[in-house]
Amino acid sequence: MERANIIQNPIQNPIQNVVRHVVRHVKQALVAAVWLSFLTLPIMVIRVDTVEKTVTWRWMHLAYMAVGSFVLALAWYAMMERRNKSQAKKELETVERVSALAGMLADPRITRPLMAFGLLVAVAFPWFFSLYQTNILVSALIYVVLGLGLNITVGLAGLLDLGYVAFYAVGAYTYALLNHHFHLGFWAVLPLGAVMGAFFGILLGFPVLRLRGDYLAIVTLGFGQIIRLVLENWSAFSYGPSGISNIDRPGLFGISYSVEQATTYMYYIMLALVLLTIFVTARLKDSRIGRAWLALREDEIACQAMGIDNTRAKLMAFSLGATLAALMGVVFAAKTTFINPASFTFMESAMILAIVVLGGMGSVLGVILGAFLLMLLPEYLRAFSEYRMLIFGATMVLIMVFRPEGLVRAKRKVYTINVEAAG
Amino acid sequence: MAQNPTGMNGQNAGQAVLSVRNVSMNFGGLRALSEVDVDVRQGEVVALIGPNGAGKTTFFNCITGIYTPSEGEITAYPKSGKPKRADGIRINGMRTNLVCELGMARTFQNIRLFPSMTALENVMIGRHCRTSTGILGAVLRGPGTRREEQEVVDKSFEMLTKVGLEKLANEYARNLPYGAQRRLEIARALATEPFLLLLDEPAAGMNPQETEELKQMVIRIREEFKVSVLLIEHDMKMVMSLSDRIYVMEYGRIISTGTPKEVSEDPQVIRAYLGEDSDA
Amino acid sequence: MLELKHIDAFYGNIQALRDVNIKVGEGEIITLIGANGAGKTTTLMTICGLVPPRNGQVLFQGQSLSGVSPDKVVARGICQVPEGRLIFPDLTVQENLDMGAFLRIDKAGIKTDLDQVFGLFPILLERRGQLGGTLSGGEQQMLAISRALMARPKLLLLDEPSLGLAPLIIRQIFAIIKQINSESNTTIFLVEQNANQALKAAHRGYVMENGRITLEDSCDKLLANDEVKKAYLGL
Amino acid sequence: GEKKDEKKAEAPKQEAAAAKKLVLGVAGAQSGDLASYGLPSVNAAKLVAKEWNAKGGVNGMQVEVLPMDDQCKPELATNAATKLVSEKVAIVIGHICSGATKAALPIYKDAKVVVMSPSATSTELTQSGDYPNFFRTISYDLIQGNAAANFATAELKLKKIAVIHDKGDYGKGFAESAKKAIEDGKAAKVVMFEGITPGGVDYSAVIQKIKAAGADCVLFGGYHPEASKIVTQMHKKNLKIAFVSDDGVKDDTFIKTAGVDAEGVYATGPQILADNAVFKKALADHQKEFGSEPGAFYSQAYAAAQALLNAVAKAGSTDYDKVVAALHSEYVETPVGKIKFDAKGDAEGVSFSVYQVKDGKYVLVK
Amino acid sequence: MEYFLQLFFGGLSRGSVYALIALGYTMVYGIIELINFAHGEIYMIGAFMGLIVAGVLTTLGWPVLSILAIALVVSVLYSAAYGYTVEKIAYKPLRSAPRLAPLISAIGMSILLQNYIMLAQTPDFLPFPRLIPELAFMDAVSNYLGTSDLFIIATSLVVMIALTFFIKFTRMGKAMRATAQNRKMAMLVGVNVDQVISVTFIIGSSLAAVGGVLIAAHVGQINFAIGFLAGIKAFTAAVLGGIGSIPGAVLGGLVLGWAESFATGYISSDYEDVFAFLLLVVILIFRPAGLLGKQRAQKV
Ligand SMILES: Nc1ncnc2c1ncn2[C@@H]1O[C@H](COP(=O)(O)OP(=O)(O)OP(=O)(O)O)[C@@H](O)[C@H]1O
Ligand SMILES: Nc1ncnc2c1ncn2[C@@H]1O[C@H](COP(=O)(O)OP(=O)(O)OP(=O)(O)O)[C@@H](O)[C@H]1O
Ligand SMILES: [Mg+2]
Ligand SMILES: [Mg+2]
Repeated sequence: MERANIIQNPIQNPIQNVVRHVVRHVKQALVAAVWLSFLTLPIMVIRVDTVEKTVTWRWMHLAYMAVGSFVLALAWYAMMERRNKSQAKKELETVERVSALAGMLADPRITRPLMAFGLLVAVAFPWFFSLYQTNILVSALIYVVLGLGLNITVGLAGLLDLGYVAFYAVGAYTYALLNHHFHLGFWAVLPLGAVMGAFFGILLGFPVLRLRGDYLAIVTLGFGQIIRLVLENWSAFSYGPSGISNIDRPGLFGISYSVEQATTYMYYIMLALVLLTIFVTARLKDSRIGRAWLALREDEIACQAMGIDNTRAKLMAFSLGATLAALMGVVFAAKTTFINPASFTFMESAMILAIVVLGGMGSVLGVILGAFLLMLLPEYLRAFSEYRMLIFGATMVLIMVFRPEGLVRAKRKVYTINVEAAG
Repeated sequence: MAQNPTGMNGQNAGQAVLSVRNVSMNFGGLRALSEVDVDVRQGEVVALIGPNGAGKTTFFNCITGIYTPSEGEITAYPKSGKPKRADGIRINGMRTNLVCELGMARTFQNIRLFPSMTALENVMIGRHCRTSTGILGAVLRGPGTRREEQEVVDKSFEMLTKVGLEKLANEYARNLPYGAQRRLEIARALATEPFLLLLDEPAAGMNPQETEELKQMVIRIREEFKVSVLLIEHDMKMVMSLSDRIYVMEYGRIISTGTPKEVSEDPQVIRAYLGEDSDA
Repeated sequence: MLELKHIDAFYGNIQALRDVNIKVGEGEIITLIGANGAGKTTTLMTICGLVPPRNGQVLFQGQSLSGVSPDKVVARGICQVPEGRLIFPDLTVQENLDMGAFLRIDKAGIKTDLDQVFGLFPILLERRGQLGGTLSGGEQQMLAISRALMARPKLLLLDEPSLGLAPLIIRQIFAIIKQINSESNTTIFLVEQNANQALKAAHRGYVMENGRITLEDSCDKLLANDEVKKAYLGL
Repeated sequence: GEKKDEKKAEAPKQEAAAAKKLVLGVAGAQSGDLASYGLPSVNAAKLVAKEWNAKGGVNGMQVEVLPMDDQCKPELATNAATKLVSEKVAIVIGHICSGATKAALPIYKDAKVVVMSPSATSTELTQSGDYPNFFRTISYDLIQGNAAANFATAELKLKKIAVIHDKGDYGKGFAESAKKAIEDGKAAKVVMFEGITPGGVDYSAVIQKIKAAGADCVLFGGYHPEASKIVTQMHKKNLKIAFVSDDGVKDDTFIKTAGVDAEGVYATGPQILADNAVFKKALADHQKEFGSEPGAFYSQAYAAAQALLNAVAKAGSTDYDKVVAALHSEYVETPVGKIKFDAKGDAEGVSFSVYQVKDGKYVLVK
Repeated sequence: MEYFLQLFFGGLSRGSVYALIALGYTMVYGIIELINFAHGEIYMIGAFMGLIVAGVLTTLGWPVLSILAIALVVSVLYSAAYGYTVEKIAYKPLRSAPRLAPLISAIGMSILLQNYIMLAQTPDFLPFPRLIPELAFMDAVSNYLGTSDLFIIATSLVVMIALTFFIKFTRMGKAMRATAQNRKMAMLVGVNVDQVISVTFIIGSSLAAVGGVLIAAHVGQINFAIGFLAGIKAFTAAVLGGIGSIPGAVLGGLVLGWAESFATGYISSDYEDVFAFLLLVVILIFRPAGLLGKQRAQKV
């Protein structure tokens, strides 16, 4: 059916054409609405109480569902058609199709001022917006770095890590415990946290990195769970589920300050860390190591036959990702001033992964957008209160369906050579 | 021998670079290699031929560390290398990347390029084991790193030129025609600065014209880089005119060895492999 | 039997086929030769519906194949030995062959064909229980050809069947091609690099360059054609 | 474009509106797997607000309930807290989990927001004295744990007690307090102290272990879903010993899910006098408004809403000091009794008792 | 010894719960190599459908066994429909997308379905009627095994055997295996790949529904979030046994169940999951394709 759409009869009068399309979409949407209403009927309409043996019928829900799904289905089909068309068009276009926007983004004359402006806005942000806005932005920035870190592991080296949050926990507990027991300050622990992250990355990575694909995924997921469970159960060490509170915020020459000031300060720290991370990842990506990762993703056997030490390259990616996660863990502990194992669940790993994939694997801008979207969307959806997570889940599906490569398609720097000049 | 264009005689070409003694390889009950002895000497082109399923690719896999042979000794004699070991290095079961680092680089029967990297980048991967920038170097990108990167690009491009792919340097590997992909694999292997080049059916999927070009290319490369070549190939025209010596394998055993002429007249080889009216 | 009319096909933005016209008669063996990257494989893919043509039409026994999904094309009696062999790696040799006969229901016929295939390639019988993925390159090629034969197609598309095979086997393969063509009247569309052999086996031939058909003639004439000699026969 | 939208969302209009409106924040898990503990408090707040609004509001201001989800996660709790602070909300019910509460409290404290939790039982929240702005309508781990331990050892005279918890901050906090109380009391022995995996389908292994340990009592810290699974499976494995648990189990849903197996189970909880009119009304209102039984911590949340609104009414404004003073001094009738708050923020006047399931109902034993 | 046997049977019944869910998981994974995070949600929806049917029929006063049968049937039908629809919406458009895209879409779907049930029904735990009648002869061994345990063990074994036969010997089963290994070539031998994938989802979801109803009846309560943990455990079991292997899923489930049971019994239930996951890691290090999984035939 979809294939038939592409071959269109050019002689048709455009109005007729539109009408025909609309009619077809309406028909499709009607079918979909009937199907979805049928599907949701029992769960939307019936509520039972098996103890009191009563049944409540809520027929109105069916009506809402029918109307709602009709509207949604109509939008779905319209969007689907656009998606298929644009894919067909993409096929038609010339070499390395770049959209107008992407083209602009590739031009340094436009990107430089844009970046400068972005930076300016970023720097000025806390002065114009409320504590809340700054606070959630700090959260989002933390996830930007987490996303960039996981992007090294998953996006660059192709190692699916579903337990990434374990390293985040390592960082957070490193700071929390050192601060709690020895009153070490944020700045002292920050590098220590990074070291711990790298250490754990290597420790966990070593035995498992020879596993392939999804087997690696489940083992990392397992490691993530193990670390959380240990933190939960080993109360003598980690204070268990009740967590560690009153963690010090980052010190500022011994000045004491309010929550609002602290958030602003945190914001600037994060801004700097984000810039640093972007710089580091960009450099790595365009280096000998980045190339090896890329090759590793494509064909491991060929890689090894060409003299690349697979284990070493993977370990590097794994522990670099871990280092960044641990670094963020330290920041996180300092920001919330309280941590417990509830922050380090599998869902958190899944969200960070979603940031990377939704944003566009391998793309720095994509990861930033992904982090902002996934972290800020639930916040801005607060107005929808109970429907918030429903909409959130649906958004994730929709973005993936309509932008399977992520919001920003990764454009890696392709090594090219001026053939004429060199030859 | 008219076919031997370099005039380099197999017998006195130099010392051995690879010596394989008594190597066997079992897959479950299947004995894919059985007491194989093969020698390759400096500067030689040695061909390994035999019916399908004889064990030729398996032999390559054993030499390059992809499989560990069940029995036997494989010894390599790298011409340089940091600790120069004239008496050879035992390489059974050595990790594949170390074998490559030692100086034995291969191509694959089923092409294994990095499809979404450009031709140039594919060759640059070959340079990986001859360069050393670490994480810190990559992030700081000091002058040393930049020099190394430049050198990688230059050398890689040079390799592409050697195999005649300079025009296609910026194409993605997946978009290259089949023949170009085969040559790209050779360039990538050359970039690792090997002393022994292992080619697994390089002419498969090429028409006679292209095969001829390929042959010339191998000859040039052998001259220029002073490499030895071990070659698996079913195109007899190419094998006979290119190689100094030939090993014939059947059911995992070497059934015949000698100069192309000797081998092509061996009745056993004719029966098992070439067929009676061998005009191929 | 098969007719390609004004086919244009694309990979993304690369045009692989330009206005290709090919006609195959019932019971014919035709061959398509051309340099690497000429578009031979793509031609076969458009016939099977794996690369739908952007313009033009494929007619099979008078019916259009446009918009017909690949599995339905197979159901109509077209079968392909694809480039790269595409063996099911975790199925045994036997199971791979069974998959070839996926659409058939005549148990007895399948059995005889199986015996016939094992007769053609005894090594496959030896390797019957081995996983397809662990076969040697040549064995896989034999398996791919056998698998296609198991489908008993009306039209058999062969993409470089001689690739990676020993000289002895290559001769055998071309003999088999002629044999199944004459015995079961299977129409054959042969894509080959080994132009010499292919032109000897086939009735008519097409030459493709850069996605265009540049020559079309009977095989004898093509074998005698100077340009063909120079470019494809290596003479 | 993002930045502009934020600017629009940034609402100075809210302040103007706040003059006529009293916003009551309700923070807690309202989505995710712990939603069932947080959503009842939203309902409770809505019902109390409705009641006040019907009477003309608090000091003439209509009460508006503003739910804030934190999924019981510390970082989301800080986001929720800063959101409420940014919206100039002065009184908040929440948070549900102790961890989230601990993360959020510094922010409220800094902004002088009065916070009252219906369910955060971590002892240190009030007893540390760190948070003068924090109150709660539920008794804390130490008290609950002591009460349960005392009951088991002194009243039931049980000697070998297996203390089990669900690894959560609520359950484990309770269990640890109880364990300490038993060990300090010396009348009985803790033969086992272990956490089970919440959400598990099968607890037979731990039950066999309890059996093997020869325990004569299970003291469970956690919520009703796990509790009902454990008692059911205990009975299936013919382990019929006393089961003593906490407020999270003293919930009608427990009796429903555990059915006959619930019979005889003890749970501690605030004493609800049979003739507590507010309690009855709260239940009836919920049934009327939402058509269902209220869930966990509903009474405590209802009480918190009443206490907060009452304090604002008595204080005459939302001024922090006045509200706090009113909370410490003014008694208010709630489903959990007639309460005011002590110097540390814990509810006074909640009499604490032990209940037992008899004939499908919790009845007072002590 | 008695203690050991108790733990053994406890692990057996727990493991067969995991196995029952893992069977559907492993099927879907086997065909499209997608870690289907929404599988747990289909299981949960199956349980809810069972609850609704049981609730309605109980008010009508039907006998328990017929309620169980009808609840199973309706729940299988509906869950299959859900599975089918989820595949059409969230996975099918992503067939040619990068590998991780459907994974994220699956996570999104899982969040969506959880919240849909939470809003349409209730966030609370709901008591699930005891649909599985107690068999009198089981009383003697009730210390080890209950009737519902027996039911679940039997069901997973029957399903395992049926599925193994289905995959091995039926046309559709063959088509599934071919599709799993090489989608393009499967088309070229005449397999309707879309249909095969749909059928796979339908079967996988039906199994989830059977699991949902039986396990809910065994445990006695459900809520919207039960699918998540079940999904993780089933995934772990499937990997442990070797993804794509039907007997592997059952074995993996049982091994996981035993690991947890014995860890609780002899060490501490605090760390039961830690041991389960450690076991997973150790097994995968020594058998990188799981207990019964075949190392993908790879030749270079
Ligand atoms: N991993 C494996 N497991 C089992 N058998 C294998 C494996 N690898 C190769 N074989 C078998 O070993 C034999 C030798 O295979 P090999 O690939 O070395 O043959 P070859 O000489 O390269 O043949 P060709 O010319 O067809 O490529 C074949 O019969 C093959 O089936
Ligand atoms: N998947 C693909 N994506 C992009 N371009 C492709 C793809 N497959 C083939 N091409 C391009 O299409 C053109 C025709 O390729 P095709 O495979 O049909 O050639 P061929 O004649 O079969 O060559 P060969 O003899 O090497 O098999 C080539 O230029 C090739 O680079
Ligand atoms: Mg081979
Ligand atoms: Mg081709």
